[in-house]
Amino acid sequence: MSAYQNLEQMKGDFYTQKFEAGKQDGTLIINMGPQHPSTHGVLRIVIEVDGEYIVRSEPVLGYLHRMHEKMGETQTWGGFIPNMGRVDYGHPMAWNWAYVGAVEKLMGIEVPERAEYLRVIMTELNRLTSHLLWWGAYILDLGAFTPIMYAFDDREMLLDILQRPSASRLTYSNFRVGGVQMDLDDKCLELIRTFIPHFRERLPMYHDLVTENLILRRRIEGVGIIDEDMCQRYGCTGPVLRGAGVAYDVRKDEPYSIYDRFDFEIPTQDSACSAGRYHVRVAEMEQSLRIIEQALEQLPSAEGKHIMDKAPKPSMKPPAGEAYFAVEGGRGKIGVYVVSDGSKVPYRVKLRAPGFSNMNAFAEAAKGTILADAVAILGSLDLIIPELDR
Amino acid sequence: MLQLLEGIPTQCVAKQDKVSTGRAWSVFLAPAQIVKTARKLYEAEYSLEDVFALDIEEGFLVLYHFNRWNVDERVVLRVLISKDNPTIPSIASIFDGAEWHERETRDFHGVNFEGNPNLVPLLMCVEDVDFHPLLKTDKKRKQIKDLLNLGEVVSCNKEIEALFAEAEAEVASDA
Amino acid sequence: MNAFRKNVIQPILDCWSLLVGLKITGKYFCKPLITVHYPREVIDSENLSTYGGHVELIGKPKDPAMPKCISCMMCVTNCPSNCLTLVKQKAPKPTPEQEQEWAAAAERGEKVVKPKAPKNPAKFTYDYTLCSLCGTCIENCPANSLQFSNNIYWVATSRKEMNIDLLARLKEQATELSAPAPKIEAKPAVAEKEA
Amino acid sequence: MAAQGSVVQKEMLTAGAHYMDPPIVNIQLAQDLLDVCRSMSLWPMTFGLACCAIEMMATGMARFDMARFGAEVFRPSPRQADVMIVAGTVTKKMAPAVVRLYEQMPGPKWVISMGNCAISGGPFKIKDNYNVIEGVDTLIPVDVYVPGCPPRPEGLLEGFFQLQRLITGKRWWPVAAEVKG
Amino acid sequence: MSALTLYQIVALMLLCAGLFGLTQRRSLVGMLISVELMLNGAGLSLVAAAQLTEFSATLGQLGTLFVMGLAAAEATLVLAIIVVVAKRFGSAQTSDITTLKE
Amino acid sequence: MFGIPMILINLVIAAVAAMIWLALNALVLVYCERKFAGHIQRRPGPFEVGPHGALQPLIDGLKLMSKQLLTPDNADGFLFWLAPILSMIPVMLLFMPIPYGPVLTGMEVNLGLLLILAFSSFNGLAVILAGWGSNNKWGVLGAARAVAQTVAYEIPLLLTVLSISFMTGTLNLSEITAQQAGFIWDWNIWKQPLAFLIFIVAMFGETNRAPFDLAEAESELTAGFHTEYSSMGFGLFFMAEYGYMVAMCSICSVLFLGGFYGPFPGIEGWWWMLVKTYALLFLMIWARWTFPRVRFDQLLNLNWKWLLPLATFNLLATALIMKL
Amino acid sequence: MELMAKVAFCVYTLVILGGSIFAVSSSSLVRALVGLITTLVGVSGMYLLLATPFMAFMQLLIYVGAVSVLIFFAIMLTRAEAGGDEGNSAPMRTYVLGLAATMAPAGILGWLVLTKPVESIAVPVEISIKELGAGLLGTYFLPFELISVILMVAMAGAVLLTWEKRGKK
Repeated sequence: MSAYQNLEQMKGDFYTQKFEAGKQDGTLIINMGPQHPSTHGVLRIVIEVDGEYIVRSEPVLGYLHRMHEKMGETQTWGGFIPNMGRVDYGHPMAWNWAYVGAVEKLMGIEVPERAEYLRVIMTELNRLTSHLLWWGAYILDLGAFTPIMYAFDDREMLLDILQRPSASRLTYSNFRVGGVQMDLDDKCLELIRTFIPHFRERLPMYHDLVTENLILRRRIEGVGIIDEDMCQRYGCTGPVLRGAGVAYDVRKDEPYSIYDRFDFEIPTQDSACSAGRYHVRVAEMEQSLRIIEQALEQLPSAEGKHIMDKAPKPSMKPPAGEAYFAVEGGRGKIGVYVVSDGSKVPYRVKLRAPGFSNMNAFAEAAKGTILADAVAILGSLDLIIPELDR
Repeated sequence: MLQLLEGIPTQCVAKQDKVSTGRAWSVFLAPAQIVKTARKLYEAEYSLEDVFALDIEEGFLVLYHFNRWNVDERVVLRVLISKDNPTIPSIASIFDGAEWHERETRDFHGVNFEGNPNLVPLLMCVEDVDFHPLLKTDKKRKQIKDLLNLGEVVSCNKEIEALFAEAEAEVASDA
Repeated sequence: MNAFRKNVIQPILDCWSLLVGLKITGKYFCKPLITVHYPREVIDSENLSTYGGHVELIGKPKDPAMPKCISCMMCVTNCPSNCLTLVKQKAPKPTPEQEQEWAAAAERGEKVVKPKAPKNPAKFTYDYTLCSLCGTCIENCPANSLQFSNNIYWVATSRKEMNIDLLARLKEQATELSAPAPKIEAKPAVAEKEA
Repeated sequence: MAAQGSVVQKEMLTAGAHYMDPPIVNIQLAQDLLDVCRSMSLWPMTFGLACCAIEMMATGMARFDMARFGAEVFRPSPRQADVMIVAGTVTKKMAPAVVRLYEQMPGPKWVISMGNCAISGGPFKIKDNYNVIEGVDTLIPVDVYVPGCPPRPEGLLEGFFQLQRLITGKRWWPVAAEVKG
Repeated sequence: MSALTLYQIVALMLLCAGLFGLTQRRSLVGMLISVELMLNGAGLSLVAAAQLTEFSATLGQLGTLFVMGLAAAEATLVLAIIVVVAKRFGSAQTSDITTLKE
Repeated sequence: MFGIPMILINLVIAAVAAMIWLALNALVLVYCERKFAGHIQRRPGPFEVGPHGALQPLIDGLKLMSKQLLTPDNADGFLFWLAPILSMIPVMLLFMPIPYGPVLTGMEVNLGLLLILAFSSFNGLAVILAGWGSNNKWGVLGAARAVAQTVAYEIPLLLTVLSISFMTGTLNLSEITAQQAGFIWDWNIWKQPLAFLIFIVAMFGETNRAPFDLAEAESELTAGFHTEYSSMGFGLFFMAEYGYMVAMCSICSVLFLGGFYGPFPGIEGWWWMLVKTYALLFLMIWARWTFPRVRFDQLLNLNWKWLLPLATFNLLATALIMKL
Repeated sequence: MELMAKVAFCVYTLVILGGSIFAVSSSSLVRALVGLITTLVGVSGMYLLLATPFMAFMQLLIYVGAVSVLIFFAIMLTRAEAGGDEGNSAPMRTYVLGLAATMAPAGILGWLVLTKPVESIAVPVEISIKELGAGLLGTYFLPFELISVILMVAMAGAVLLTWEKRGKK
């Protein structure tokens, strides 16, 4: 293969070699990762620093490549759903939904209304856990140890709620083609109803403790500019895009399922920096609460409405064809593209991960900043490594 | 969309059913046209969603998904390239984000993107440079007409029509 | 003047936020703790029972040691991770007398009624280490013979331990139910690491 | 198909730095005492690989609080850690790094393999597997396995108790009440 | 031998070490270290002389203090020069900086 | 007494006492910090090892001692092991001139303050050697940061200390304490509030504590300068850090809070010193578990643009007032 | 007391000697720096013996706290390799010449010190820090100010020399 000819000589770590080949004077090449506390897993970033300033950086992916797309071609249509819970452990419900939605498109299945509401409620609750996890971890990266504890207190309450319909705490895979696995029982709905006011009370504390904090503001304001043009070039979506001032949200702009029935806003920030992304995410938590409240009000009663009655067997055979389904995940637009050849096994499953594109913009955003800013930028992108590597 | 594509010799432009496929337009292109089209799309404020390949009997079908923020109009560009020389120009100079997508496609299918600034393995190990996990075995590989349908054709040239010919006939006979 | 306010006055005023932060953490310092002291106390059973441990068999209501399972293989075929292994029972080997009887019956031209294989499985093992706890097997079981267990505090010191013989486990549970013996730690003492 | 199997040979990995040099003064009582000390202050390394890492974090958080057993000090550097919690999927690309980190830890050291992926490849152990290491024990010696996908935080705590038991030969804490279904 | 002589001998030893180092070292930083050694010797000699004779003790101490101040100033400047030289020539070895000779 | 002079015996006793005091304080402080942090985060912290986890620090220490000593392959072994020792010894010396009670002074030194300043500068050197000796990029970066930080923060610290000694006319810590005898309003904090604030901030900077823990910022530099240290090497750094904290807080309470004198006459004693020192230490711990870490350039900006001018101004104002 | 002083003097001499030899002979610059620091500590001990504790502490403060750190930065910035900089030994000729160059002044000065001893007193004079201060601001005001000006200029010069625009962002 012609493009790889020089790889023959590059034994081992070609990234560092590449950097060293074009090395300037007075710079130092450092490796962040694959085991590094602030990369949230096994991302590796090769950084060339001049003193504390980053001259260039190159993320190295693939340390957690778990062959999801390959598995999509070997598992049955239904058997691939557990994988979706593991692509992005931050917001697995959205991935579940993206895949299930694509297959439903392919097969032309309409989902029972109660199931749709359950999906909305669970996905939004899951979005809260995702944002809380990000919030805590981000502040932890910036050096404060306590906020993550408070965030996890609330997160544990959410996990207790979500554990009921999914029997799991983290890697939810309870969406099924044509429905959801289990219904929300009354106890669970009651828990959600008590959680919402509780969390509304907690949010101001988060703001006082962290958002208003002088040190934090100085750390994130004006750091890591990812503006609208960069978003377009790199394909960034989600809070990164909204932090750049574009009010794009798949839930609003390409309404799927029943999202057009809810009244909610898309928070945006014009600053395009880490602080913008931070504020967008924190504001999104409130919007999620609003959606959940409305969904709970509109939720059809469980009587007579089964959530799984139209669901095909896991060994279903969708007709040949292709379908693309996009949903709004905690990190941005999740797209799943499936191709069927009419057999029990998908012909091709392509997962479009938002984190992949967001991470792509890192190198440009981090150029010229200092090492500590790299951490701030990395955190503000809200990375989940399995999603990057898939 | 159609205005946008003026001046570009497309192979096939077709409207797609949004409800069942999630996309508005499907465009077949020759490999040489992809960069030009991408530039037009960039100017029309489209952003790149993903780039990937499909292993079919006729060769590799490289797919590009584009979407706009203010208008929901997803476009898929399809480029069919042969197995013998799986090479296609890179659009990384226009959409920087394409660099990683292209490298990933290179990892999975072995499609070479000419002009990609850094075409080294992204997800795979260095040892696995020439191993492409998503290549199908001959038994499993299908023809394009068994997988995709064209949709509501606006314009189409002979080659593409020939590719889908039987499928159309089949659909007709089924109906 | 504006620059002075922005660069000098504002930072000093902003220092107030630091005191607010200290106040909040100070407030939480005085609040009661929320920790569940795990081995001494546990989260309430009502909550924990909704969590899915590994998969296990359900016994028949009358005979708890006998699974409801009808060996239909639905769980095995639908399992995405291939963690279940089920061996159907073979029909009981006919004794010589029976064979003679059947042969005789066949000679007589009567229809031979061979005894069918029992429905319950001969062997049902489950490799927990491969499972992704998706619950597909439980959903697809026509006999409702599978469930998530409550065995969620489980650790092992070798990989083999986690390959569970579900039938044996069911038997054990059944005997435990009938005679609730005091739980003794039966795990074997493991050899010293320094060895 | 690329050859599945560890990138580095197993013999190379386990030989060498796993066990400590014999102590200069070997008194059984002192050794026992030190073992107790070691078991009561197991500092884990911050080494989250995938999903299980979040549950590992949850174990350290206020609700479960691993700190009660002296295991709160998550050290970012392998040099200061006693126990490596392999929490998540180990891939072929990551395997050399895992081994290297393990070798950088000073003895005596232990490994907890947390979650099904780390134990055996878990749901990713498929026929055409080309990138996931099927069990971290093919790379480094594992002492305790905590199954689950991911395990509950209590499970990880039990893993710690089991490790303490391996070190000292005794379980120090009461057995938790069983869940009534 | 008086106490003063002993101190002077120690100071002399420092001077010798510094001188020898200056001739032997081939990097600028090494030379700087040697110079510091000699300066120390000078300081010690000064203080000892002032303290152990009838001479004004204040002058001796202050003189040494000034030497220290000078040493700090000198170190700052030399550091700057070394950095510039290292950037210009890519090395701080004296053998590499002999462009005038050639 | 066998020809051994009294002063030597005193010195040895003082050194041993300082060492024990240091170790004891480090243990207690580690426990306090972990408990305090736990309660802020609504969890108990160390709990099961010993009554309420009281044995935890001791057990951690014993474990650290029993770990394998590793010297990295490419490291300079001599420098590598010199560094922790070099960071430990000066900290012990710092305790010598601090008056813990009317007679509880390790060594009466007229230039006590100067001695403390002189020996505290060794800390930066130890860090630098550690970072360089371990031949690790993170270590070098952490060392460079640590040195820039300690050197910078030493200046405002020195200036505030100077303004106190301007005011009191002495460098002897016992005398400074003695001048603050009487009621609570006789303490220096009321005469030098600005100096007190600057001293507190500079103290955070000097001891490398969060929010100024740039040298070992674990989310940026893995573990900073002690990345490669295992076992007791790390333990010594750890202990030195805590010892340094205790020393700085003791000095602060001597300089500003009246040392071993109570808020009103007649109740002086060593316990007051202890109470004040630990109050300051708790402030440090509290801040650590509340605030994010500052960025490196902000840290230096804070020093050069705020603390230094303010400290200089304070010094000049003190001089002016003293003169008038 | 006399004995103690002698013992201490011997110890300090050994420290200085060892340190300076280490500083001159070691192949690694960082080690040489450690040697220098050892010497500095030894010299400050000597100052203590000479009843000038102020000088001793100033020595530590200035040399250890400032100069050594500066030198360390010089080592780091010139990216001297840990062992390589002075690794290969010098040619014999330089060695001999260096030794000769060292021995000549040493011989002369040594001869002077040994044969023409100045009248000295056995117990060092002790002066208080107040007197020093008075001297600094009184009799020796001009040199004091000159030194501070020199320091200032040196710092400004150093900044100017190494100034570099952080341009290409």
